[in-house]
Amino acid sequence: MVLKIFFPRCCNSADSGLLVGRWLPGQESAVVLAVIHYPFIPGQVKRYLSELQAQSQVELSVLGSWSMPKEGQEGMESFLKDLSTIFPQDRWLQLSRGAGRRGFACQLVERGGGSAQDGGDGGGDSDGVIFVHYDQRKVMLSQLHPPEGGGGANGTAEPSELRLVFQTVARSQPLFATDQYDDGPLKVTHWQSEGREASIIVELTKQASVPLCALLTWLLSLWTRLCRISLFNMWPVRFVTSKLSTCVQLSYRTDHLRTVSSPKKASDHMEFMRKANIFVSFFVDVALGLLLISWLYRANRISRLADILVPAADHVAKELQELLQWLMGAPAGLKMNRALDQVLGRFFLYHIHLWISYIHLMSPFIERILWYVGLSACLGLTFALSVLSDIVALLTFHIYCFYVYGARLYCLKIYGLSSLWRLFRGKKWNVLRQRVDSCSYDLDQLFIGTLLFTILLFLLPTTALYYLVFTLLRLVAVLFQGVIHLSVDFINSFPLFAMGLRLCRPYRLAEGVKFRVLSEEPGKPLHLMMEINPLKYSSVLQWYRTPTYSCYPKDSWVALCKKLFVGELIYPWKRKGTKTD
Amino acid sequence: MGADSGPGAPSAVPWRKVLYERQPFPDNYVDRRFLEELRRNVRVRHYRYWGVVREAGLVAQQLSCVAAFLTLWWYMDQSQLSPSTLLMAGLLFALLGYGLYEALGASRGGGRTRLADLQSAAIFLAFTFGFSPVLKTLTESVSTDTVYAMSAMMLLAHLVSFPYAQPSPPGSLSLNAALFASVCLASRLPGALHTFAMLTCALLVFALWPCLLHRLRDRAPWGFPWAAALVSLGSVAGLASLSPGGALLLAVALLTLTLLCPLLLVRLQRHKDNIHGPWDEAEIHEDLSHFLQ
Amino acid sequence: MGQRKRAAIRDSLANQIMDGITLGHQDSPKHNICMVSDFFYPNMGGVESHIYQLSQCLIERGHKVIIVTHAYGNRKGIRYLTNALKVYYLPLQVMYNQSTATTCFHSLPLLRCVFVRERITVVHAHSSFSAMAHDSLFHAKTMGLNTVFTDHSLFGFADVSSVLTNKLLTVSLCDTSHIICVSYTSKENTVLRAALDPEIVSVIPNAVDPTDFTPDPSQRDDSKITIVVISRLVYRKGIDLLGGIIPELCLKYPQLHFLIGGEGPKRIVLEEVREKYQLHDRVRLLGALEHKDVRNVLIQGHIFLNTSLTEAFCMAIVEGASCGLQVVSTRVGGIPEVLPKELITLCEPTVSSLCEGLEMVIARQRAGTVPPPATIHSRVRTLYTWRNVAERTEKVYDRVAKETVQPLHRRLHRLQAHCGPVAGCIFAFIAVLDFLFLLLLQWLVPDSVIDLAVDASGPHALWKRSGNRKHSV
Amino acid sequence: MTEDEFTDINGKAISLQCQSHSNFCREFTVSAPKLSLRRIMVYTCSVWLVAYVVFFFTQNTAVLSSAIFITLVGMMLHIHFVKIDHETLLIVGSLGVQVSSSYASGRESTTFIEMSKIKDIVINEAIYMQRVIYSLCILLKDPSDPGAVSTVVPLFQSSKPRLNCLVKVYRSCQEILAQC
Repeated sequence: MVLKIFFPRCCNSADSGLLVGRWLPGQESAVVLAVIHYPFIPGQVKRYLSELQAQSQVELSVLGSWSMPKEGQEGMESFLKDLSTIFPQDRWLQLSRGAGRRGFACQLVERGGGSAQDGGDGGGDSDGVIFVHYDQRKVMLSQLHPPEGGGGANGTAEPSELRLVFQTVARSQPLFATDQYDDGPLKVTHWQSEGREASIIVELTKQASVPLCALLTWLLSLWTRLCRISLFNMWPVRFVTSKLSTCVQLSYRTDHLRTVSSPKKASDHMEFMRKANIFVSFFVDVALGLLLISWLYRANRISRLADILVPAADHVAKELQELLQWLMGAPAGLKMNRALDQVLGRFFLYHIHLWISYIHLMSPFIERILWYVGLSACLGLTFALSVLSDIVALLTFHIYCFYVYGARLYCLKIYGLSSLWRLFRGKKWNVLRQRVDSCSYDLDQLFIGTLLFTILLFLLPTTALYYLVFTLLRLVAVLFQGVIHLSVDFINSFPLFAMGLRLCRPYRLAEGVKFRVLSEEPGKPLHLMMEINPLKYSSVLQWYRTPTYSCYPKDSWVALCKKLFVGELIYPWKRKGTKTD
Repeated sequence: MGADSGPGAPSAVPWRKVLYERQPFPDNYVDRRFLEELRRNVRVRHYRYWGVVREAGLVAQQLSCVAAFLTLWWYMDQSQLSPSTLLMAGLLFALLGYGLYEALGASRGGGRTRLADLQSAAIFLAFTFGFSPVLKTLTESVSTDTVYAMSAMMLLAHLVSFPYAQPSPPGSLSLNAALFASVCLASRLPGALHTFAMLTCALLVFALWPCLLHRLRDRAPWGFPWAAALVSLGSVAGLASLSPGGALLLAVALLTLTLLCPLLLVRLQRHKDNIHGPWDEAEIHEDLSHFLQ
Repeated sequence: MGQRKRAAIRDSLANQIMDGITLGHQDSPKHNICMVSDFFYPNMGGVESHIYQLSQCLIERGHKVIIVTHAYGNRKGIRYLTNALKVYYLPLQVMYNQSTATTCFHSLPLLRCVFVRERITVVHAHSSFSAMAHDSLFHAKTMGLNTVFTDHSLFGFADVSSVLTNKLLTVSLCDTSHIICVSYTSKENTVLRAALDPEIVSVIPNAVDPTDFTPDPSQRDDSKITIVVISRLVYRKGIDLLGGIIPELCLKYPQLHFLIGGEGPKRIVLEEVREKYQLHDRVRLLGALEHKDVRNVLIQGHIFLNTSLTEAFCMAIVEGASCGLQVVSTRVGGIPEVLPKELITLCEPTVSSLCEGLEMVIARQRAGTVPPPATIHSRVRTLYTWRNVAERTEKVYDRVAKETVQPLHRRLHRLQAHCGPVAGCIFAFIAVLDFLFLLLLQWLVPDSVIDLAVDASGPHALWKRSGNRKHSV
Repeated sequence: MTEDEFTDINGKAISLQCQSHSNFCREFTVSAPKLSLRRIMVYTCSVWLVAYVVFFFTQNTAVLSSAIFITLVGMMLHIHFVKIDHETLLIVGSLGVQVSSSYASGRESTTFIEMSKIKDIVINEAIYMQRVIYSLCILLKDPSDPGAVSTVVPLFQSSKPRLNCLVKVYRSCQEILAQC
């Protein structure tokens, strides 16, 4: 069996002393965390260790001795050898570094359970030892992916060796709190954090954030209670709010804020990252929103916008009217049924007429409305975008209506034709067996069926054309809304914080480790350098994307086309679940 | 047992066509009796010329029906025939036919009462009458050529898919195709009443006449050839009043169908070479559907 | 590397390259056989089990056998079955009824790679329904390998589709070295269809594993008489006849029960009959059966009924007889050749004739004059064994290996002379194209670059030898 | 440290470098031939030629500049994402296996698999691009069922060495795996 010793780089040139660390359970490996220098009092060392153990929940122990010969300390080796009797351990490591040499020498002294007999095989076995050097700071701060408890399947199995190493180093943070330059009873070498001053500021912010969070929580609870009033739970209100993307965005943001402002400390890494991501993206969102406001409310842009908006809607209605006139003629030389064409065209024209008068009724108030609505941007850019999407939806309501009428009519025709076509061939749909059976119809059934079939067939092109034109219009509107929704969703879910972390501190998010062979001297133990393998950007996105109500089209393109063909209503930008509840 | 056939010693044991016995012959042994069960032309039927002609008469009379219908439509389109005349004639023929039908049908199977027949007739008339204005405007914007082409296709489909073996009740596809064609044609006529008359006529020709003919063939076999001949002559005569050339063509077609085609069928039977043997898929000759009905 | 699949070539992997000493008997030449068919496990059926059992027995006799088929769903790549039987599941597109699409060319690169790396000497294709089998015959002839074809099915001559398929079969078999049929009727049929010299057609029947089908009279209920039917419920198996037999007999014999195993489009006929005559307690439809369950169903019955309308060999009646059942069957195809007269009652394929035959057997069953199941089993046990099949197939291989494969110009000549002026020329042209494609492939990837595969079975088998070594230790 | 010449499945020469750091730590490097200057020249010249022909007919200088841009970007992408210079397998007994491949641009992508997750290292047959080839694979244990294999990680995927090369690596790996 090969013995693996994880050795911090900072202790490479430490003075002689005791190795403090942990034997990994079930593995032939030891993690060295620090070196306690000579001179020390064994009792104090033991007490210090037990204190640390209570603090950090890591089974720290004295692993062995470390000798770094210098002038004037010739007798040290024999002394260090004797230390094993003071700190009774099953296994006792003796590491020594020759002066001016790169490699270490290692001796493992094993002791049988209870008996004081020395294992004699310690000396020659240096071939079976691997030194894995690691950077204590990076290992301590990095988070191995997939995070614990993240994957359900991995959570049950016992943690692997590397994970144990990472855990041990991360948990023994209290050990690293003692300063090298403190005048304590013990002198310890390990990684030292620098820049205390910055950490003071961090501490202050932490203190300040507590009442802020409390205030936010209170406000939120107030808001939630307001929302729960029974007036808002009535069916029409709920229906409308579930359709308005502003309201959806509002509830979504409320959820976010509640997560961020919860006074509980983040229990694990994922939750912490989630909070940080939400916080950062919220911050960026609001900043962008304020930027928008500062642009919008300067130089009278609002009123100009309002002046543009009404004529635009008017213009759209005019264009639609012209389109309908064109359809009522002989569009593109198509052979339409004149009577039906006239009926449909007049129906839609009347609709547009209604719409125009509605717009004109609204026009004096538009500027006011825009002014107030624009204020919503101070809640964030996403709100502004959602409001824009809603406005577009409201302004294109007539197109939606046309689409629905056209689709329903067309759908009815298609269904009728398909069943009559079966009758035409002398078949029928067997509901019980879910298949087409042959069937002998009566004469009168056949006669009437054929009559209807002929009528429907000759009227189909007219309906289909109306359906086609209005579906295309509808798709344009939907496309525009979809782009807005996508951008809102992007701002909501993009893990800005994690990306920034990956960019500036790549070691914080580790996908794994990689090893480099440091030295190879025959007869000497193998030295490996353990480096952190940072997470790929794509995996960062995958791990830390904030889950949103995703509004991408759920249907495949083929299914969408099929739906369009048979005339089913499509809501490509809406989640399916919202309609049912 | 070996794969090598070699000359092999003439064995005393005769070869048998069985697999369950190990025989002293190689696997690829070819016996004298190889392919002795091969049969040729087992199920060839020998046709009698006049029998085939009689059956072919049905095809000819269906063709003549279509021709007669088209002739009537032409007269209507040219306004040389008033819809009321056609309706009257139709009513007369319908009553006559119904009487004949009832007279021939000794036993009333299937439980259709006179009331049901009356109801069906009422439905036909009501729907046709109600829809005729709609039908009138249906093909307005479609060009005449398209309508003609569609009708021609549909009438052809009617002729192809007509169940000549058992014309009653008329097959769904053939009847529907004929009705579709007649709706297309009728919508070209000058007035709504014309449309109505034409559709009624189509119903008589394509739906009810085959039923009557079938019963005639069943109950009074002697009358069938006469009826067919009568229809054919009538249609040729009607067409002749429109265009003599067309009538000539129709007559030639009818003669080919009834006389020449059967002759060819009987003559060409001699050249048939069909291989049969034990490997053929057995055919189920019995009618197994009675177990399910 | 989408198709990687584990193929546990383990341990002494490299040893076989160093020392190639052959163990085992040297009495007859050993072949490297490649079985090709679209039909193989996990698909179930007669052809599939034929290929599997034959391969197992050939491996036992010391040959190297591999199987090539197309990928089934997720099962693609290379797998090993019992006794180191290596199966290549090649990623070829399935078109219809588990048969691959064919363009005559697209399968050449993969098949060539397989043939070269496995050092194949004989290509044995199965089933005329399998496009892959025909493709492989074509390519093997182009590559100069010996070819054998086994036909498992019968075909008529009457309709258009059979005229076309027969033409294709003529082309495919016209220069195949040897053809195997499963019954004499099948041989006559194949000789006629492909216009072959009957000398190169051998008859080797199918076999059943008699140990799988042992009788167990204790499982059946002697208070009633049970008729077992096990077949796919399709028109060709005469399910319409069965739909007529059931009501006739059930009305006559109140203690008669039917046990029907199998699945297919005609199931609806049986369900309708059952509904109409209220026979739910007496007619049990078991649905699709796995091969291992067949015996458990068979031993519950007294009479085995086969209503097929066409059949080349019919393994089902042998299985039924092996389980000790009285067999009643239609007299179609090769069925009369399969069982001796005392074990089978043959009827014409009509409802009345089948009912007559069944009534006769029922009367005998009641009178107790039928032989006991164990007697029938011992009679059937020795009739058809896979060892015998493998032995006879081996002789075909030996004979084929002695023949030389026709060079290209002779092949083209034969195609033109044998397959008619139009089809002959077309396929001669395709053969030339195939040859050119092969040359192109040989230039792109020379044979020397293709790694020879480690033998899993055969004289140089890695697994067998390691097994032997274990025994000797 | 030894270096041997082998060929890959297409018959091109590759070299296998075995480095034994200690008797339980070995490193295998399979190096593919370097990016040949001639091929780059051929590709670049052909693209430019096409661009010049287009330019000749359209008289639009944007075509030429875009051709230069495309070749430059294409080359960068090629050496950064496509062309793999050498692949390394570092196996350390009782610690794990590290697989890394370094691209022609110097970019390296590394994966380390712990020994506790590895079930075995085998030579596997696979169907690859109308060929059946051998490849060296690491079998990973299924964490829920230690007897089963959950994933197969193929090694030396870009330079596909032939069987004799794989056997050499395989034996070395098995020696180390057998020790622990």
